[in-house]
Amino acid sequence: MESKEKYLLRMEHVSKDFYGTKVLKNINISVKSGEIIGLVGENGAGKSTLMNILFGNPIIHETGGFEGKIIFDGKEVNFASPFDAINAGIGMVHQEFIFIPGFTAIENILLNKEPTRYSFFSEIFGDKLNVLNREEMKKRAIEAIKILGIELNPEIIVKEMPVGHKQFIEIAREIDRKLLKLLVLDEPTAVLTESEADIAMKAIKKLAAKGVSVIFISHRLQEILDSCDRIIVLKDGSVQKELIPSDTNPREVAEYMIGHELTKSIWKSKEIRKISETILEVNNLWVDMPGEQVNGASFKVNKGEIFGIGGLTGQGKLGIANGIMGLHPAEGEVKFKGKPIFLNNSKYVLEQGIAFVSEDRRGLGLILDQPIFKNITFTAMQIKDMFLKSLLGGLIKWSDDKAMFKITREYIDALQIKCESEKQLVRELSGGNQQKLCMAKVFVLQPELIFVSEPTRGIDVGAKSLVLDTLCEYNRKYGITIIMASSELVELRAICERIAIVDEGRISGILPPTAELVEFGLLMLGIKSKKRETIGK
Amino acid sequence: MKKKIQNIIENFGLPRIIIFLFLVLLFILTPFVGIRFDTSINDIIVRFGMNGILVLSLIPMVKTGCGLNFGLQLGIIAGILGAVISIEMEMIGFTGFFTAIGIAIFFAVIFGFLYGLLLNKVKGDEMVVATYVGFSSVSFMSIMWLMLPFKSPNMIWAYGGSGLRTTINTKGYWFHVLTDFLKIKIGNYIFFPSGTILFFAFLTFLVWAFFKTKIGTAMIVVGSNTDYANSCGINVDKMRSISVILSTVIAAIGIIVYQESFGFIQLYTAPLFMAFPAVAALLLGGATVGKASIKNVIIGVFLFQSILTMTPSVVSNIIKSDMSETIRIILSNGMIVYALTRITRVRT
Amino acid sequence: MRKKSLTKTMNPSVLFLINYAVPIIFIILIAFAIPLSGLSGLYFIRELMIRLSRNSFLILALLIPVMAGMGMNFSIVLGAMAGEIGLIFITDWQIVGISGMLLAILISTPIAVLLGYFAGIVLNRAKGREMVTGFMLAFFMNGIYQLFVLFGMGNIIPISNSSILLPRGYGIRNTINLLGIRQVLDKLIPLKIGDILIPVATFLVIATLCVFITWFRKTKLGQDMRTVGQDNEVARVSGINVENTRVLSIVISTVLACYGQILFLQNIGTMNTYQSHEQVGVFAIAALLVGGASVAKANIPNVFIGVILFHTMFVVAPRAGKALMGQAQLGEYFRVFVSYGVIAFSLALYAWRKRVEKENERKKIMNYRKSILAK
Amino acid sequence: MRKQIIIRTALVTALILIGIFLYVIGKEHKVVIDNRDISIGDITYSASTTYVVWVDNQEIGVIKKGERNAAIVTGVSHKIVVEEIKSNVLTGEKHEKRFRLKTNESATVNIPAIINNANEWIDKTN
Repeated sequence: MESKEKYLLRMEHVSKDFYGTKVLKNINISVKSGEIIGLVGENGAGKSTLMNILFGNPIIHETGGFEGKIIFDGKEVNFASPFDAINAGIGMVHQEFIFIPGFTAIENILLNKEPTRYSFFSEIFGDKLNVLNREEMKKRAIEAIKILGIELNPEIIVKEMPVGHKQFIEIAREIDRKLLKLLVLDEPTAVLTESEADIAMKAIKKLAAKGVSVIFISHRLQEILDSCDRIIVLKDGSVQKELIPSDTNPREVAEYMIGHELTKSIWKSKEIRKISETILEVNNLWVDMPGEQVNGASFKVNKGEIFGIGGLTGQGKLGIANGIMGLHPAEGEVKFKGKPIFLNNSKYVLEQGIAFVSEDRRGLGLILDQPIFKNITFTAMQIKDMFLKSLLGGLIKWSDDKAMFKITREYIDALQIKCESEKQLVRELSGGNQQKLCMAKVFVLQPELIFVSEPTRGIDVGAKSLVLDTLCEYNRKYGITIIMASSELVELRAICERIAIVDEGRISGILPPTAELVEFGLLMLGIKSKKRETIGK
Repeated sequence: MKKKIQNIIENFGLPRIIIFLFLVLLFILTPFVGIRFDTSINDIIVRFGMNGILVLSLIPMVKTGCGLNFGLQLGIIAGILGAVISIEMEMIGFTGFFTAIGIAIFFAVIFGFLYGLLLNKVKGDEMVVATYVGFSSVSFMSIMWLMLPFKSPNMIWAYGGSGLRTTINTKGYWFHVLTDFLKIKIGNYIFFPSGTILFFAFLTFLVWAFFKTKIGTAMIVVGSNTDYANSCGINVDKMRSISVILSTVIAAIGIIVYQESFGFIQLYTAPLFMAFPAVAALLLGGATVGKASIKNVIIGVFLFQSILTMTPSVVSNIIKSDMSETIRIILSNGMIVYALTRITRVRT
Repeated sequence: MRKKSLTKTMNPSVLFLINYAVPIIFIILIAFAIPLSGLSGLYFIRELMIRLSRNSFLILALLIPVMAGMGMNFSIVLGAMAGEIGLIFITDWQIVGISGMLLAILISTPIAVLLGYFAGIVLNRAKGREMVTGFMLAFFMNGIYQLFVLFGMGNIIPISNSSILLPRGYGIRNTINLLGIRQVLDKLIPLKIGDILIPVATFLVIATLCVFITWFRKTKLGQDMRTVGQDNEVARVSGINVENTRVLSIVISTVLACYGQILFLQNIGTMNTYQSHEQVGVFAIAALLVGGASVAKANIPNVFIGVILFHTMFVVAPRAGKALMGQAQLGEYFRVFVSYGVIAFSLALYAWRKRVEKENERKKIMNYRKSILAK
Repeated sequence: MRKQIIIRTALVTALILIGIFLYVIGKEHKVVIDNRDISIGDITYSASTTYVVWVDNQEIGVIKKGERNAAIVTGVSHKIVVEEIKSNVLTGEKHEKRFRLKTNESATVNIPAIINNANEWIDKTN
């Protein structure tokens, strides 16, 4: 054990719970000056909560603070706001761009920390009336860019820069802080090409060589292995393992991250059905869904199967369904039952017999301020002309409330939706019951294929299994093909016959549910082994 | 108990309660300042019938999330066109009235269609664009009233000059055809304009019924949650267009009923600010920028017209000067500002 | 069928035409109207000179909120009201000349600051709908102004000069004669070229304001406003007090509008107590938009181009209407139509372009991704 | 910080002072000019001829015997000049007087008193 004084940051026994749920358990992390720490972990492993605690994000205080100690630069700290953290010398580069597109690189790098020159009016109206010192701004921006080691004209308006350069602006902004001691990088390379990522990594190493410590969060395992001094693996809110890159390999990291399992498989179904007929064929699909972009995904789904799509958050597993359903701009070739279907047209896709249970239940799955029976029947009424009475020889299509009530009651019983009556407002239902409602809404349409996205997110355990069981039941009973995207590998492996893993917007491999857990992990982390056997080509 | 009261206040809305109490106070004061109670009631009922349909016309657009129709004047212009053309055609009585409505609907559909196209292009900024579309259409029509070749001596300036008069009398054509239809007289001072009220009720029923049909339902979906509507395959722009056309048509009918009851067709700049009182009445009835119902229309028109009728007479009698205009400005515009600052941004 | 992409690649000359549609239409209109009106060049220059000196200041007051992303500030009417209150007081006290005008400015400044602060807070509560709210707020405050001036003055606020009071003993008359300060600034530095009087001092004041605005853009506060104007959220996470900055922009605009109105009325020489301010916002905004500004971008040249184009139209329209149709009234209506129409058209054009640009931006990023990832 | 408070207070004070100053120098006063007989104490000065009057270098006009005229003046210190006129020709005989007016004061001046250099040629009223 080295002496404690050498550490720039020590987080000791840090624990945190949100409304009774422990999300961080007794975390101990130390960072030396000039050290690059790789922080890896699945979604929900606690990476972001940990960083929020470090930065004094208001969410932490609003939910009752945290346990444990943070010692930064020799002093115990508990930042009240991110600005305090920044003032203490901690910088953060976010995954999404935070800058003003219409400003020049200089203005963005020095955003709200512009050097100023004295002006007389500031005596009366305050410092805000000092004049910007443009020359000084330019000098500092150039300095920061120089450290990054890239060619970048600081006078260019950021909007007109190549996308790859935009990320550098943010890194440069943090570098510019004179007292920067610790830099947290949250997936900084996600939008960069390989060569750009290389430059960025080089810049980060240069920075570390100057004594700045770096916490590097990335899901690109190779990058982490190549550039970090130490790797900390988080799992389920605790530090699973600390590794030294030279002593480990991707497989080991993935194992620590995803975990071992004792039994080989948790697959529920007894038989592997023999299915050969293709119902959906997707070729080179591109979807422009913010935060879930799909970059040329291709796969085939067989008729009657339950097909799983897994992967880390933000890698595009949700984009596939949203793109095909016409909810976000999509390009590519999609064939349903051998026939090409038009993209970007929700109505057409619904009419073909494809339906969607969205991950955004409250946003686009339901109308919260309308009663249950309307929510269940709206789509069917619009797409299939159900629940309508024809008046005056078909001139007027009058809504048939009785038929609506009838079918609503059927589904309330079938899916065990807990509610006062079919007229209750959806807003008042629990998350699990809302999810069931979303499914009922889709079943009413009697589709041949259903996309289901994150069906168990945010609902309690009992409802979870009921939702999954219902999906299985409808699949078996009516032969509905189901394509389920989920962040929970466990549930994918419990009910899917094949599981595709998405990484950076593409299918990185398709595995059977019985495959080893670490195989899934490696696919998610972008480690592709040519030898690895995948099924279903 | 306390919670219950709080609930009632929340449901009914504080401004409405204040205005309601104020109204009660005014009614109590009437005998003391020497105003006849029954004539006041009569005024309110007549004004209710006059203005009800104009306020009702706002409903379809609010329901599809197009916001408050500050471009109501477009419908009014269609209505005026219908009215003046029917007079030009020398149509009298109910024939004239319904001819006016028929022609007005024709124009309203065309205007509404174009207006809808425009509003679909400016999603999120509908209200401010609508305001100026309303204003500019009124001023454009001012030019037209001067230039259109109307011939009827009852409408053009008596002393040479071309163009229509600023006010045209509907007497001799279809003045009070609705008001006097099945009119019930109660005592000397009160009469109940059954025709107007029935006509308002009929249109209200039509609007209610429309929202029970497939298209109507789709429109409600669009207004409640655009993303949901998209995911149901509903053509959002089309539904919005239909609602704009519908609003414009109802407004056109509304102004004809107004003229029928009022006795005059007001041209040129008169319709310029007609959207604001209608919007204010709806908001006073409890509507918000994103949500409105027929209940809001009825409560709103009643409260708003009562205030407008009662305040001037009572207050002027107390302070011996006419504050009605000032009160109207503060009340109606204040209500709109209040509503605009309270809304959460509608999803786009 | 729902169109998801607007992939029309904008060719630069088409883009230019769309961006400057309003000024281009105006130039064409004027080119037709000037010969029709049959006005002499000299008359024309004199009129333009007056209108430039009279209106520029008010329009310049609009620039700062645009910078802060709050669009066209329809609530400058509040500033105009503050200025008028100042003028009422100096008329009552019989303070004349330049000192009267300065005193009016001094009195109305705190009122304008207060009103601007109030407007700023209201507009902050209506984010995304600043323009329609500002517009309604102007109407609402007009009611309050009436209450104050028509019922409060002479009652609660002592007014001694009976010549500005209504015969009933309280409330201000419909028109107030501002003889005491009539054109005091315009004639402060006398300069006549031929027949035309040049209001040198007024132009100096306007020039000072231009310098101020240019300087203000370079201050930290100016930079903050630009940041807030471009992106509220980014501004907030980088530590800028967004709400405060927005309120300040409205306060500055309101105060400038107040001075602008005083400047305007000293040129006119009479004040319509209840109407002078009503159309201030509409005309100023229409002029600025005619000058090629948009809801998101407005600069000093826009102001002057706007005044020249818009007011040329104002001068020639009634004459042209008369020549064309034999009715001056037609021209009157036409210029009102143009003012409203310009605003409607520009706002609609801007809202539409904003959407197209957003889509294009996304498209660009998507194409970039495709180009680097599709191998 | 303290410096700022001092500067701001000074500024506000200065503005208030400027306001008062502007009020004083911009205030209008009415000056009535009489060409009438006047008795001050025991002495009576009688008006006998016609005069041209200038106030603050501004010509007020011709005031005949027994008539009065008024001038509106601005500010504090003022100058009045009277010159006799005979058969439409100025005689060149000028009399000049200076006077100061407080805020809210108006004044009546008497030409015969001025001509005779009487002490109480001006009567100031609030």
